[in-house]
Amino acid sequence: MTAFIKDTLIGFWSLLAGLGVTIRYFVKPIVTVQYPREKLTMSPRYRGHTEFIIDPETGSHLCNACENCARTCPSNVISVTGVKVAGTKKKRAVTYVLDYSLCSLCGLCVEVCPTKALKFSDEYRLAGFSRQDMIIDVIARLQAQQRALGLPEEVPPVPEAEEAKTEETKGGEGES
Amino acid sequence: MQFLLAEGARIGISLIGVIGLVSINALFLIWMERKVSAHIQLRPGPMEVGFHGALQTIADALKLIGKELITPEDADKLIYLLAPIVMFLPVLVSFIVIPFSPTLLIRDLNVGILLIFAFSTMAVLAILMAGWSSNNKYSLLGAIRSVAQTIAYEIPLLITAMSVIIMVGSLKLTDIVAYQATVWNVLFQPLAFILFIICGTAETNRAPFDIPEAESELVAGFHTEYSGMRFAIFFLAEYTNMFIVSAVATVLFLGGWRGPILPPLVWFLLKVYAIIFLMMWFRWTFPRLRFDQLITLGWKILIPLSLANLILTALAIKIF
Amino acid sequence: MMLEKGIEEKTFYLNLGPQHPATHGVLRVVLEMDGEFIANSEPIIGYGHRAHEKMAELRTYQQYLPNMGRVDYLHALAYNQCYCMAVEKLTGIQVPERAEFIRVITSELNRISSHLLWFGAYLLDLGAFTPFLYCFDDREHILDLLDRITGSRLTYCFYRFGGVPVDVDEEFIAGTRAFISRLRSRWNDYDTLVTKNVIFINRTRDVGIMTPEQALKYGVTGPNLRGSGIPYDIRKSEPFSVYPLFDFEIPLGERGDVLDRYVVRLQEMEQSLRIIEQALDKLPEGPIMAEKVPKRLKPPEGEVYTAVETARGEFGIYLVSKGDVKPYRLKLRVPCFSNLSVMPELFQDVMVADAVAILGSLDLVIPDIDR
Amino acid sequence: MTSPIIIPSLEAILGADKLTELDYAATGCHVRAEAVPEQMPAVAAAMLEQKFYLASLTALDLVESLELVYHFASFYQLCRLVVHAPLAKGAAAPTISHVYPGADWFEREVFEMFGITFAGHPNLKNLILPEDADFHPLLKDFVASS
Repeated sequence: MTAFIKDTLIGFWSLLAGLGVTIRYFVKPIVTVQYPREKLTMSPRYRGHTEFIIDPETGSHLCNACENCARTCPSNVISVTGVKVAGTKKKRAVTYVLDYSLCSLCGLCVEVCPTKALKFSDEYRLAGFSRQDMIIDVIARLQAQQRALGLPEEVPPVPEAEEAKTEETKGGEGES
Repeated sequence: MQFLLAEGARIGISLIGVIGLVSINALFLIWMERKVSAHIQLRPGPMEVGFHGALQTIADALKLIGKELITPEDADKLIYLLAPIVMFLPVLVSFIVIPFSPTLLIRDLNVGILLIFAFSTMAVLAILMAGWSSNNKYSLLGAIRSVAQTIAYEIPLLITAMSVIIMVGSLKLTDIVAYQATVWNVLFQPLAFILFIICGTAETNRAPFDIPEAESELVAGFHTEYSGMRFAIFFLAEYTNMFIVSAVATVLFLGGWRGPILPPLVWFLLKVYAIIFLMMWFRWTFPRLRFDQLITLGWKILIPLSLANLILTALAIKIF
Repeated sequence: MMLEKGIEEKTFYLNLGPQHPATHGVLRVVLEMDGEFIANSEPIIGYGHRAHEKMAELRTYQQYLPNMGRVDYLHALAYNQCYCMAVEKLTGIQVPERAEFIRVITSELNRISSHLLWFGAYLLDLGAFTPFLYCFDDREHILDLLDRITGSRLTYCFYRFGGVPVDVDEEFIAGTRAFISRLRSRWNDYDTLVTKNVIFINRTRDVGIMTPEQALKYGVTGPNLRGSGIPYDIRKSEPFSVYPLFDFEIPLGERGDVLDRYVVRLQEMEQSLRIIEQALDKLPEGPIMAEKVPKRLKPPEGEVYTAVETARGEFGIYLVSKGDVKPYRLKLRVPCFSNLSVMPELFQDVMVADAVAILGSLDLVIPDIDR
Repeated sequence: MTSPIIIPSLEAILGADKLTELDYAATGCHVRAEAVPEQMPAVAAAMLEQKFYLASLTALDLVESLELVYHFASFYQLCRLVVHAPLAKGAAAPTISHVYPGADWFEREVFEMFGITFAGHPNLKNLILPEDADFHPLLKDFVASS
């Protein structure tokens, strides 16, 4: 009997103690971020979709269309085509399109790039209305960035006399 | 003839007043619940519609009005339709006797407190009707739970109210308020007050006693199948029930409308909303009981305690 | 007929899931009910099957890395680590010590975040909403920390064969230390709000008792097993990575009920904090990536079994290589699979409310079961 | 080496030449045993007696034949045992689910993924795949569509 009364009192006290915790939090300031009004900065290693690094020397990208990234990608996100630039023996990317809806954010493409042409963008507003919205034209994005920086816009190189090896590109028109 | 007209006008005005009060009260309480829960959980709650989301509930109400009313195919249609009404009407009736202030009350019945308790019990009937007629196993389980646990909290609720009533010697709510002119009953009856709040929380089916709806177990319990306004009526009834239970607690224990400086109505509402805040605070703090545990709690703790309290009160009255 | 026999006693079937508030994921449990009591139960799984094992046979070793973040998304880094260890064992790659430390720190942080999420979601099952938000507040700090070095917040794909691709910085270390003291200051609130709460104790004590024999026969591992009092933790009993360098304890339960499993998890978070603290103190300098890891990995022929202790128990990878760039067979031994298979035994003659409490206490991640 | 404790009991069932001690650091297992599926219930019973649990049960498709692979481990000491049991295509293996109830689900998974039937299994139906699926995805001749 006494044990029962004791248990009841301890139980009742535990409830009051619990109420004490919640009322303490009730008067604490809130911790959530009111998203569209306040924004957080993305972490330095945030993995958004990839974009080209603008090379300070040339003001353009470094991609030589070796397709290492496209081959490494587990989900076939990347389609890249390149042509041999007239006068040099080097290849250069003409199109670089991501189907971001398939991306699993592993970051292998950036790691595998031999010319270190890729980086992660800090774009996080990635919702779209259709699958088409998920197709990202990295070259167009680069051009937009160049315009914003006042650099001369990237002009995709014209193929040499022989016809450029073109590959099937996925999706339709990209947007930035 | 003139008497009938006057009486008719009085009833009409009261009805409109009550329905208006019920709606505004529910809108306010839902907003308040959101804000209380939000701040307990370190977040701001609704902020977008109106000042600090004050109009959010109205937006939700409009949404609910616009929603399709679904009736399950194999439902017992008549009972299914009646259940929300059976839930809501008794709640309205209770407003007849609640004394908001010395002047603001519809009918000062001699058996006021009995009327409220009698009608509030009908909520269980409504829950049973809703759960049974939905033809949904979750709803049925919810309904059965509700019926099974009724006695566990109804009896101590009545007995604790009884200890106040034998002190006052009247079932009339205004008499009970008048009795507390100098000292509130809660000082004589602290245990009864605590028991009344616990049983009142169970009476309104709110956490930690929200066993008939227990969303993590029974999806939404007895109102799983209800949608649109029918669901909204259950919701409205729940919040109005909270108001009534708190109003009764205010009258029985906290001196009703009495208080210095401020007008009586303000005092009354302040006390009622303070008790409602307490109930919300419970909800956002405690886990839910299992339904047999509520019955155990009722029979092993609440009923003996309330009986002991009643006997002590009776003895005290006899002696002094 | 009915009247002659009196009221016929009948059981009925109740579907708990696949869409139900208490099943964290698309798990369906068919319950044969006798009133509020459960007579029989059968879990039905497979709604989230993504053929991870088949995918392994179609992808190169590197390409399979992101999959490991998606089997058990709550403790992704342990899975990531196990897969890397399996391949490293097969190819004989030595991982630098600093990389192992970073792995342990991040994996333990991830374990805490997994336990915190379980804690919150479990209280949600029991009808308490608020603790869920409190521990999400704490978990958010872990996600920020991990985001800082791994670049993502949930489906981490961070470890690589031979090490980790990114080194930790001072800010991460300082942030982790701040987090450790922050979380420690919260234990008291958690205890007062939940662990000592009389309603919580009544809901969990002596509910869903799992005996050590049942655990043995069903291969239950992890906190569920330790709640039954068996001190089996792969970090201790089969030391991998640099865990032997750290001093930590294995919390144990006594009765094997829901409350014990809860307490074990809560105490494990504190032990993880201890491991992280020691790892930060002892963090050696040095490279974070093994030298000469080929870009196109071709492990020699052979087979290997590696196991790690995840937040839910033993995760094992049985990897068979035939000397190709793709695995020949990769079997994922997932903890939740075995932990769920014991559930019908625990569901014998309990009420629906208890069933929800037991189901939650097993800490299931459904995609982990379905793979 | 911690392995000898289980070797005597297994030798009695399988014969000494069927057991090999493995390099734990390279393979993650201490002992490898070769068995025929018919011996598995006896092996399982022996392992349960030694308080080992069934860590994993799976199969390998070796194109010409199949192979069942059992992994046992212990809660109480560091010892992992892998048992390989070759099986002809189309043949049935005896169940061990009466010894280890936990093997029930593992066997159902092997059944649906590889098409191996387990004789004596109480409830051999698809576990993860849809109930009416009649294909076996983990066989090498199953081609994934994308």
